[in-house]
Amino acid sequence: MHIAEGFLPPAHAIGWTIAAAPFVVHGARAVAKEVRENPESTLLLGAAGAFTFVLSAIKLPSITGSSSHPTGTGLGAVLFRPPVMALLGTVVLLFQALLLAHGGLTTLGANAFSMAVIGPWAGYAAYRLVRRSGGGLLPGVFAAMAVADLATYVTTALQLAWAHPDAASGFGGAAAKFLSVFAFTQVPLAIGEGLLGVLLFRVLVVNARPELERLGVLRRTPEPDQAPVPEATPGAER
Amino acid sequence: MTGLAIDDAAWASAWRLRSPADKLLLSGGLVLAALVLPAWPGSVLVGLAAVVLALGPARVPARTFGRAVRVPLAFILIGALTAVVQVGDGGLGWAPDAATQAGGLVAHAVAGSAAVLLLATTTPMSDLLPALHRLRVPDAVVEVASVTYRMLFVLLTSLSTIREAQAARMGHAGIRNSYRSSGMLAAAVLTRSWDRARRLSDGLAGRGMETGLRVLPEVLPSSPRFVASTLAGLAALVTVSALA
Amino acid sequence: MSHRTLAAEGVVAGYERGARVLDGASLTVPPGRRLALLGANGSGKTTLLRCLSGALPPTRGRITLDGAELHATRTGLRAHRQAVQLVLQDPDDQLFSASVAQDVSFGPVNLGLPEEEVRARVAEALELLAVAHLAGRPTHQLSYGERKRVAIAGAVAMRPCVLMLDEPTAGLDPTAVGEALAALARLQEADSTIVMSTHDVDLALRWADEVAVVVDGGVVQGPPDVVLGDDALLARARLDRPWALSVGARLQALGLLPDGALPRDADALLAALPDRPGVRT
Amino acid sequence: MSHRTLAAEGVVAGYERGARVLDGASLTVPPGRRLALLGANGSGKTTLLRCLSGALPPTRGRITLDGAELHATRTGLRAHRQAVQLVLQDPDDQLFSASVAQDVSFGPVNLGLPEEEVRARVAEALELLAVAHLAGRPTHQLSYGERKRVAIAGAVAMRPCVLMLDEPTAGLDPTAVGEALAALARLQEADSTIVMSTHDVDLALRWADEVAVVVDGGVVQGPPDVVLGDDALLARARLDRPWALSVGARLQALGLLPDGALPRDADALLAALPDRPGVRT
Repeated sequence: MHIAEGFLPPAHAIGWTIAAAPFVVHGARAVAKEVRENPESTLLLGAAGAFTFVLSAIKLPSITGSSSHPTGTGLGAVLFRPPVMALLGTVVLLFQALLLAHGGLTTLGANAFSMAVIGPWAGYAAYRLVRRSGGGLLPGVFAAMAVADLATYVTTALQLAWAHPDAASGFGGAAAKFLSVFAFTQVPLAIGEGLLGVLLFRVLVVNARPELERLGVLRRTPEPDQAPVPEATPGAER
Repeated sequence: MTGLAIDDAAWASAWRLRSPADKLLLSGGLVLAALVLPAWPGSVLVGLAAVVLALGPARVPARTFGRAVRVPLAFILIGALTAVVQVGDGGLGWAPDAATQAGGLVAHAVAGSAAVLLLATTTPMSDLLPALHRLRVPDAVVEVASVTYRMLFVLLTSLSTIREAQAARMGHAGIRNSYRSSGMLAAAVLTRSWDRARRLSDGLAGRGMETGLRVLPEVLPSSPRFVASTLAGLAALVTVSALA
Repeated sequence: MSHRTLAAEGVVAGYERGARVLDGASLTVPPGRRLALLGANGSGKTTLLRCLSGALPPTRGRITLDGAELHATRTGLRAHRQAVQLVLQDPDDQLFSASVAQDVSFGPVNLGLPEEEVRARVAEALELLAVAHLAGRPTHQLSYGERKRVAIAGAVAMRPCVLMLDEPTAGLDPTAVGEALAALARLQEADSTIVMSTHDVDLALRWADEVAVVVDGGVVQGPPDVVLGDDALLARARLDRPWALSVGARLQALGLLPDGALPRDADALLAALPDRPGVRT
Repeated sequence: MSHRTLAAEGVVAGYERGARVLDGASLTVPPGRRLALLGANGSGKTTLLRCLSGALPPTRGRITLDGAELHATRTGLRAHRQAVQLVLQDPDDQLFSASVAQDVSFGPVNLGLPEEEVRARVAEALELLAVAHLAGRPTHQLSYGERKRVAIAGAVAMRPCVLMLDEPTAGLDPTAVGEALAALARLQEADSTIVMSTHDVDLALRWADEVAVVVDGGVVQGPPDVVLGDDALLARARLDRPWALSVGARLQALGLLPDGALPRDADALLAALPDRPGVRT
């Protein structure tokens, strides 16, 4: 759920841009530092951005009949950490605005604040909480993705309510309206996305264990189940 | 076949070789005008200008433009409707000036969206990203975004092909199957993205990549006439709106 | 797996760079036989296969199975996919499960079959493709040729009447091509109809009972030696003439080969040639 | 672009399924000529090319250029890459930019050349590969064959002395293969040494000045008709004998072809055969 171009008054558009900026700048610095130390990570980060964009093109059937698309910010937060997601998420929002007509340019700040900042941080917090309280990887991923989605949707609804307060009951009434209108699509989506994350990780832990270890999602297994393969042998011929 | 219609239009647009800065000035000006000028006649004129320019001189296919404008429409209509419903003590009702308010909101949003779309359908992403560099975005970020742009088409192709292969084996018959398949699909595309990145970094190392993805910048010179007409047009828009 | 007749009638589908890819293509897949679908890159082979498999609904024209038109509804596609399976060119687009056996079971599980039935089908498919020894291996550890055969096994486990393969030999070395063709021969004995797309005219001549050339948005279908001997058609289709036909025709003219059908590959040609000079006149 | 001699000496490299891929491979690339590197899938063709290009430092043995050993240091690799370029099989592994012209400029820019020089090289490379008309098109709208040629242009713009191509014809139809070979011929005229890996023995026989077969971790190198006529070697390497050699040898024995070198493809064979019976004895 992206706020469309022109839907926020100028003061709000500017305000949210200022609010999101420190997080995005922090993410940009983190990315620049990573790339300086490790030039190949340009390609890995670009791939991560492309995946986040493409993930939102997966259609999730929902129980209510309408289908919706995952946001992927919770997954990104688990895999790449929230600071990096603040930047990648903003890049993806820019791409969505210009390649898909989802969202807008003056509303980019507001959308970045809800989807690239609040969503990933809330999702990551939920993930850490579940993991620290002894929950496994899969419950953690479910929590991360569902919470990231819910947090994004709640933030967006509040942003809209603030911009367009109810004529009679002000911000509170408007918040109730926006929260309930978009709940029809967003609450099932959050659950659906959490499930998707679980299914995805079930495949990933088998097929991409080394990558998950490199990203710190899985701890390195002391005794690998296959014969040790030296680093420099990706030369599988095709 | 996984081409994105807006992207295809941008590459085929008659304005493809115009300076991105010129187009940014025009679209940016229109976006701001749509936002700050009164809905009538400001937003309406902005919307008209964006549509006429896109379909006229920029020769964007009307079908592509029309479809793209429709994308945010559901959000705009539901959002505007929600905004003007009033929650009072006696339940729901219309806000006092509901029609005007909703009309204004829709006009601002549709005009703004059309103005953004004018930029999107005439300027490929790869022309816009170098502009970020001039806005003092770090090179590393611009390069990451460029790789994202190139790779998303590779991954979109994988996504649609794998999904088709799953559907052929009944992977999307019924909600249960479909969820299971979507999880596998996402995992396959994610591992594919890592594999792609690793192989691309091997491939580029062979071409001498050491610090960054530096390439020869494309020279798209600014047109003084285009800039002058843009400024004149925007001024006219503001004047008409102020007089009305 | 009884024989059923799959056909395309006047199919218009696909747009690329402003032109229709297929523009009135008609094709009848001969039941129980081997059809090679030939065409240059971009000619529309894959588009036609996708239409035949139900993945791409044609803009105009129709796809029929035993004369009944395929409708792109949920139930229509469901029935069609049980009868017709398409194996894509890149096996990585088709393998998405963790292990080989799991991947091959994907289709049968989705069909809602009972567990023993799924097991039986997986075992049978792995056996037919000679990859049973790989069952427990993760798919990403397989070689390219192995992955190709596992991808075919995944389609075979659906027990289709018509199995279509997009460029099954592309990227394989001669030995792997031989193994793939042997597997397809076993499948055909198991009562399937097989369609293979390729741009290798020599392979098509050697393998197929019938060939179809996709050219200028349409299809020209017929016996291999007739269609692949039509130089005008081949030039339009941007294909070469199979060497065996060119060389064979000359040797027939020289009286070195008996009249009638020409040999289709090097082995057959050598067998038909005399061993010593002057034996035949 | 003067001729330089690239060689591998006793190279040990790559591990797959617990075994060494290359185990003492030696190869000398003949300067100014066309070398076809043959081998089955998984034989180590790509590993050898990666060693020769400097991408993969061998565990043992050495890579030399005009006798000087390549050291895997930053400066050593930089100098090597100016002389030796490898084009990978999958063009998407090498194309990172959305714009064709910008992608081709990447190598020359990395060489630190001045802007006009970069522009000139990009224009020249696009011209040589016959893709100048694609310069303004986005990479993601190109067909597979077009992307392959743009990837080659990216390497050519580096003006390497030795250009190596991993399976440049894989997945291309006959016409596209012809175009690719024509582009390689133009390059060789422009004074390059060209190495092409393939498992198409017929293509190797037709195209190469010299062939090298990668087998059992080593390399056997020699003239095409000798190496590709060695049935024991081909069997070990899981390759077929080129049909032109088999058929040609028989026709020579039948007295239909003159003694000496055998024709290398169908056109040459037909030209060498008599038109009517009984002309030659």
